[in-house]
Amino acid sequence: MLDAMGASSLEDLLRDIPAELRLGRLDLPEGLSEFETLQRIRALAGRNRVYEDRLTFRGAGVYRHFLPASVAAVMSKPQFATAYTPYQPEASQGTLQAIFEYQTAIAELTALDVANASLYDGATALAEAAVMAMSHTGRQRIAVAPYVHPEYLQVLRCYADGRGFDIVELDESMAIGPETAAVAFQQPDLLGSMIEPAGLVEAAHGQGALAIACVDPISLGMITPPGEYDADIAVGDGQQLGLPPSFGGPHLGFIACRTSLTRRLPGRLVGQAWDGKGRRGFVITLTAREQHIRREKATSNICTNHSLCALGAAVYLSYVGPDGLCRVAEAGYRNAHILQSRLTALAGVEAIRSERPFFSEFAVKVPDPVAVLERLDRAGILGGLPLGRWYPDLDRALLFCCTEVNDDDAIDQVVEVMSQS
Amino acid sequence: MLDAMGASSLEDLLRDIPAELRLGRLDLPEGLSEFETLQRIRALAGRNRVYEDRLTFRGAGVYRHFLPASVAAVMSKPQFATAYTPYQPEASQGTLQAIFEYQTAIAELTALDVANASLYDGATALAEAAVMAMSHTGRQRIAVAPYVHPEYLQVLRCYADGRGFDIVELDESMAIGPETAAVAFQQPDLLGSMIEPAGLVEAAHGQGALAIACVDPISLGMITPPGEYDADIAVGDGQQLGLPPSFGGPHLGFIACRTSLTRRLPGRLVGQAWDGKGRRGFVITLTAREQHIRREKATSNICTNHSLCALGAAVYLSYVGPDGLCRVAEAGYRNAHILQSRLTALAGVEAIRSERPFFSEFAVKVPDPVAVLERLDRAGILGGLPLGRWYPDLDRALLFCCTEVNDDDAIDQVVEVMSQS
Amino acid sequence: MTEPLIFEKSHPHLSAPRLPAGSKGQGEPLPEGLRRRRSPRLPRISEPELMRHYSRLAALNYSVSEQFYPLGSCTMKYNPIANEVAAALPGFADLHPYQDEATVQGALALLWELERALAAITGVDRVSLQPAAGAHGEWTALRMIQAFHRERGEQRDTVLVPDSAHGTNPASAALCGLKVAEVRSAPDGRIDLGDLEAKLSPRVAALMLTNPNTLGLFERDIRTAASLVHGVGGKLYYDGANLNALMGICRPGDMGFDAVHVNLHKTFTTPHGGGGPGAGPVGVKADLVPHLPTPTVEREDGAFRLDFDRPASIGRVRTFLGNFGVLVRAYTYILAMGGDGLAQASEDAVLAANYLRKRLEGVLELPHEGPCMHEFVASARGLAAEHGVRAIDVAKGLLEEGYYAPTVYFPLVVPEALMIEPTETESRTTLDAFADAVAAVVGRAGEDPEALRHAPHGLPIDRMDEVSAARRPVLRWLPEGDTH
Amino acid sequence: MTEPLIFEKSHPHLSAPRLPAGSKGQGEPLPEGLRRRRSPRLPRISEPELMRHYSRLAALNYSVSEQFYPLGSCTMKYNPIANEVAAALPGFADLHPYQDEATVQGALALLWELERALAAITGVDRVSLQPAAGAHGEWTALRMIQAFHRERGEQRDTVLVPDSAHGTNPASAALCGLKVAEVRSAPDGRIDLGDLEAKLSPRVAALMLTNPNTLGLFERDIRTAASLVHGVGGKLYYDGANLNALMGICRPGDMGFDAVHVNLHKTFTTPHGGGGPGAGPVGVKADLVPHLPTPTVEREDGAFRLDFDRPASIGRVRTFLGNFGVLVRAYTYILAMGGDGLAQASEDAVLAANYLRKRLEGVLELPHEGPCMHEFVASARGLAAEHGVRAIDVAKGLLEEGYYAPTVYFPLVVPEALMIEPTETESRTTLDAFADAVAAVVGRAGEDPEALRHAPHGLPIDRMDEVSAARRPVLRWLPEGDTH
Ligand SMILES: Cc1ncc(COP(=O)(O)O)c(C=O)c1O
Ligand SMILES: Cc1ncc(COP(=O)(O)O)c(C=O)c1O
Repeated sequence: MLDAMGASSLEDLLRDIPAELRLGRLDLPEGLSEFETLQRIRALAGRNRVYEDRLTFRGAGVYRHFLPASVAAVMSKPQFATAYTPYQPEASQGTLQAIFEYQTAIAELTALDVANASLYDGATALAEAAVMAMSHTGRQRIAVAPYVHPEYLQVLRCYADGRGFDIVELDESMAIGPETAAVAFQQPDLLGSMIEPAGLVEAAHGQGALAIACVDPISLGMITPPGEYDADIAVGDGQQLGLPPSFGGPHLGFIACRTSLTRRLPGRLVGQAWDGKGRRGFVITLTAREQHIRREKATSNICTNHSLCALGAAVYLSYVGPDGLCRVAEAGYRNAHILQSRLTALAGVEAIRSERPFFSEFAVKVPDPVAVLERLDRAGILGGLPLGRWYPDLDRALLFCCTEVNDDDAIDQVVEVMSQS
Repeated sequence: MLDAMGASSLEDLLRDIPAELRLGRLDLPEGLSEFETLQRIRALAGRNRVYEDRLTFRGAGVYRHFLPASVAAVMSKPQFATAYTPYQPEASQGTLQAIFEYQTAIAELTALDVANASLYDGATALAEAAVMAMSHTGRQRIAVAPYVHPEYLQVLRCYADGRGFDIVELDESMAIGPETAAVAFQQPDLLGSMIEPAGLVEAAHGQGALAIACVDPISLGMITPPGEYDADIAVGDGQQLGLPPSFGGPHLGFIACRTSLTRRLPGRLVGQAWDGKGRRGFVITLTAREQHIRREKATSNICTNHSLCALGAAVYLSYVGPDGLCRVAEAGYRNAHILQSRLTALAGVEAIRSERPFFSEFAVKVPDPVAVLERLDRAGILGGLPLGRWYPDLDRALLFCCTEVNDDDAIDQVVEVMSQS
Repeated sequence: MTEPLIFEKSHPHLSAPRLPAGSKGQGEPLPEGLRRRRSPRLPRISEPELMRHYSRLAALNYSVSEQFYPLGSCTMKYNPIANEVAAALPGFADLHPYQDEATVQGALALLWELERALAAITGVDRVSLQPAAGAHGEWTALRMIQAFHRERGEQRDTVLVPDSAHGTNPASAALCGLKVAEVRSAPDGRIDLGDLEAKLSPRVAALMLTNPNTLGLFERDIRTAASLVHGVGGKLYYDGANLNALMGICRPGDMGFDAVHVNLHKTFTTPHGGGGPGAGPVGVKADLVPHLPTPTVEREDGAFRLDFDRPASIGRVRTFLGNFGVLVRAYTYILAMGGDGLAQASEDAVLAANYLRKRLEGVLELPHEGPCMHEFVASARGLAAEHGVRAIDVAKGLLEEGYYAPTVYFPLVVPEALMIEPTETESRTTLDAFADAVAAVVGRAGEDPEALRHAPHGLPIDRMDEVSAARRPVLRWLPEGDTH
Repeated sequence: MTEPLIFEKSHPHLSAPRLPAGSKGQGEPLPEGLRRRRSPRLPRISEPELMRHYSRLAALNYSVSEQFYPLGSCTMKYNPIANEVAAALPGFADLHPYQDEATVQGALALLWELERALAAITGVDRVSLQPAAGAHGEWTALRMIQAFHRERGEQRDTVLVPDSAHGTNPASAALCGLKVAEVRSAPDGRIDLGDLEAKLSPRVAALMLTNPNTLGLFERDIRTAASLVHGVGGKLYYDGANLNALMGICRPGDMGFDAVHVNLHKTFTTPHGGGGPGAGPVGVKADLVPHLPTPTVEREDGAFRLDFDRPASIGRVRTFLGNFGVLVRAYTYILAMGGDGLAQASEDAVLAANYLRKRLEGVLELPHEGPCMHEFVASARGLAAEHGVRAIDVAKGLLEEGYYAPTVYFPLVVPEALMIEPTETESRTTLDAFADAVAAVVGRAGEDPEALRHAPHGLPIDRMDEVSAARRPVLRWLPEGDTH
């Protein structure tokens, strides 16, 4: 090729790079065959402990669920996986239609009007919702209800620190005022408890603030969705919709809102369009919100989002369908309630906040969480998450989680181990 | 649907089935969700012991090799995996071209003129070759050289018993006569030894018989192929060309021959053709040999063959290319020779047939094969195959196999364990 | 849209990919004279180009993953993804067939359980999972029947085969060195009992039959046929290609069949792979059990073992234990469906076929009275006579409409046959759309038959000149200017 | 060729698939008032139909798996299959992020090793793997720079961004509450040092730059620019979208950059997924290290642990440890390529771009002098003036020829820009064929500009009416007749 272009050498093509910048040698080992590469990678994978689905009782943001094989099969189709953002609609209808379908499914789940094409994760979705609320209201304060996932809160703070807005934590006194841009809450909250969102929403709206609901998408198969209690924006993490835990990512953040907020949404939006022959198709639309058009005036800086994960979520929701989703939610609910009542019947295990209804997670106090977890671990069980990592006052609490993949045997095993204290 | 077709019930549609034949209930458990199904299946898989590639030293027909990830990726493409035999060429060019390319690759490997679209496995390929030879020569006897794979011989006998032909085993006296339809031999033979095919071929041709070579396709990257020593038909098993061991199948049988024998080939053949617009394409051709046209006069009864495996083999051969194939063969050869010389240097380990060159398998005698294998097993090593299962006189022999996936460490480990006797 | 051959994309100077190199030690050199003289002309191509080549080839195929595939007799139903997940598990895919039995108990258990499930479905006593496909199963069964007769010292050299039978049936008989005598179909499409009786004799080794037959009709008189054949000492062999009509409804074993093959790549959703691999397990009644291929899987005290000590066995029909990966897929399907699901599948298959048949009444000629079972055969005889549009032209017209074609010109007893099998995994929406497409093609036959005779257009290629292709066959690529 | 929406294929009476049901016990009922009132209108569809739907949708996409995808700035190189195998290993895919550190040593080791590899490639001291994409990385880096300045009590509210920069750069600055000042490009396409100097002040927090810049040109004066910015106390931020030109050739860290983001979904072959997920690790020099997001991965006595105790950290930029599955893919690629392979890749990328650029000389306007690095920008200005054929029309013409389109109208500094990045994984054959296709399209611009303005035809759809789509946006399906 060099010949064909009349260049004497590769060096010739690199002549714009000052000599003092040229690197002698990249300080990395030599390349490997695919076989050796995967041998190395498998060795790393082999140094991790994988708990069986049914014996996993830990959630707190990432959950073991039944992952229909069809989800991975669709996500791994090269025509989806190796396409870029669908800039050219004529050559990208596959991605565009799939995202349009995803947007529809999320709007249905949340009972809101419109959803975007995806964000990075639940936490950044919450942060983006806060930014939306601030632009919409022209106010600078976000009030956050108790027991929002601590990592979500940390991310929200990081966005707030940069952009310059306040985060206040709502205590019982409900400090919502005319400077509040939005009230944000998590339903069910981190401890698995179901809060009463209607009151928060009303309080927010009473002050001209928006209400942001951070929700568990599986729970929405069964429990009241944000649109039904009048929230303005719903966000959440989509990992539960068919995506493997994968040590925390990639998953996806979803965001949905009322029509009136559409033009404040961050990121891609896919809309319906028609061609000259009257054929329906789909395009990226309302781009005048986006960074490539609006640059510093954009609603967000997001460009690459989590499109393939959104595809996976859409496949999952279509696989289970409305009744299936409800059954998944109910199975987790049932399992959790059975486990909770059996555990709290054990000597030394104390219910926490037992006055509140909960969905599929619940916290219990035990005399020695470390010892309990060790015993569970020896039985192959990933027990509840020690909450002391975030809440010093809950340093004896474990947050247990159930989903549809835990079964009676697994529940028996947990109870058995925990009764041996 | 019943309504739409004016049937009163499903029973109505089943009315041709005599009542006494109707089954009350199928005696099988109720169906399971995909999750539970795979849980059951995984439990079965979990009850098998998988040896690491590098620690596998057993072959004898099925080998651990480096399997390029691209092979499985292509084979799992639904457009290949879920198509039928390519009866309609306009809608099947993918399969047809891939098979045409496979045929070319096999012809090149064997240095013969033409290869078919695949057969079930190496053993049935050998039997089909014998049938070809009988039809071609009008003779009823197949002479088989020593140390052809015993299972191949058993399959050949099963075909012979039905169709009514004789199998004679060639001893040193070379009993090839005017009633011999073909001489069949394996190169390298079951013990891994390289035989001298030229003499056998000459002897066969001298009596008007055909010469059938049963070959190891990896070895052909390096050693003389059947076409170069004038064999008429080459057969073999394609597992080594990118397919996983899979407890013995599905793999594929390949068969190649001289042009003069083309019309005696069993099974599908894909040929080049042209459409009205002058575009090149591919079609199933020379079907006048096949069962669906010729019925009892067909060259074989085969219909469904091993098309997807042939596709996999073609991908493998394209991935490694000619130099890569040679390097794979050389690595196996080198490993085996190093291991053999180190093992036979150990006290109590005796070389077998050390006068013969060998390729990548070799047999050694040990005082107590069962004990040796147990010790190897405890070190995670799948040791050589005990040959006593087939050859009473070799009841202390183990057939070791090396491929490119064994490395110095693995070889050291085997030697280490075997020196502890 | 065509794609160059991979050989035409080869870069002569491209080096091989990085490969595992094995020992770093020095081995012996290959002795003189053993090295191949000419390197095989395999392509030299990078992984990116390799993958793109096959991605593009894949896009040239119709497949059941994208198109309705109403190919009669082929049961092109949906292939569940879970099957693929199962077969790829390292605990199966990485097993060596000669591992010690103690290390493969899960695999043997799977074979044992699958054998029992297939026996329950077909109504036989034991099943061999060794045969690699339907035809292989046919031949295996005939070999067992042959062994049975031989053991009794009987000279039976004839196999009866209906004129509507699949080509593999007579071919399998011939491969056993047996003669084939054809039994006529009666006008209602079923076996002509009179002709059957006429052809019976003590030389008859077996009658090969599929039920429902290749016309999709249930052989009502199967019990009579069975006792006639049994009466002369012959055996009944069941071609299982059409089992998808019957699961949980009735069983070949109960009809009087002595040997039964099953196509796992049809009824049991293992992917057809563009022509295999499949698997053709053979089930037999007790008196044929001693002749089953070696080895069988046996359970003793909860452990599984292979039994090689079977003196009356016909021996081996292939290496190792059959197409294990295919067997894993089929068993996964059976577990997921369960007895209830399999019965539902067959009922739905019959329903779908009858629905589609009804939709095509008046569109195509339906030479036999319904109801049909899981498939039916239409005829383009009228179109051929009136417009010169033959079955193949209808088939090509359907390709243009985005459907794979029905099986054409089979069975041989129906002129201009179009054999249609929708399967239970297609929705009514799809069946309706397909029926409309057939009607549209038939309409075109009247309006512009010439165009249809040159269909399809718009596919990757048009109709191929198959006659020239067979006359001067080019069965492999050769480099430009090279003749060898 | 279009496919109905999955909602339009829903069968109202189809029941849900079998699903794991959990405990067989009776739990408590959901308290009154918590149950959702209206069931979400998700589709009810069988697995076969589901899979066919997505198979058909997939077939409507162009992707690098089937088409050359010369999308400038996007580095659409081949995505090795091995990456996918690696990420799917249960030892990675099934890990919970809150498992005890002792049970995830392999995962932490991988993160640790990947961090070191990226640091070696970019020439920085530490790397955070947390950011989820390039833009997220930009913002993370700016947040760190902001923290750095704040810690020193400095009031720096301005970020300098070249006029050729990607839109995410100013948008990320804005999301940090920083003002954006644009720096002009000089006529040679590189940053105008005079304008840079003019805009420098003690309020400057950072200069954001990519090198090679978005015109594919190496910023020769980068060291001067760096010392100018450093001179006023500002930091230099490197947008890593164009790193594919430089691996093993030179390093942003050596050029004077203080913070560097890397797009694993570009340079490091993780698939782009139709718009993500990607990963945008950020590397920094020592003085920014205290501000890295929490947690970092540390090694102590051969064991790996997460360090949450980082008082000067900006905190978290997302949950857990980043897009771990993407990180696994990237590290797999790095291991396979090695130092030698990565350097070769960048060299080949530069070679391919220059070769293609050469081939397009005289075909398209090339406003800047070469050599280019891994990409270059052409202009359709002439075609627009002469024939009214704009960059978008050329792009659509290329779609018709079976290629994805170059990036159009970016960077903004080139009118009618066509930004072309071939990558190292394309063969010369492909580059030649593409160059011919461009020439053909340009030829058509002269012969029949009107047709080109309506291109493409023959794709699943023609040009869409995007203006109406934005005016009355329909962003979700609703059932017939339903308005909510
Ligand atoms: C009726 C019938 N019998 C036998 C066969 C042969 O089965 P196989 O192709 O699996 O060998 C077929 C396959 O098409 C068939 O339709
Ligand atoms: C130059 C440049 N900078 C930044 C980005 C943003 O990266 P991402 O899409 O990963 O957020 C891109 C992506 O297109 C780019 O090309």
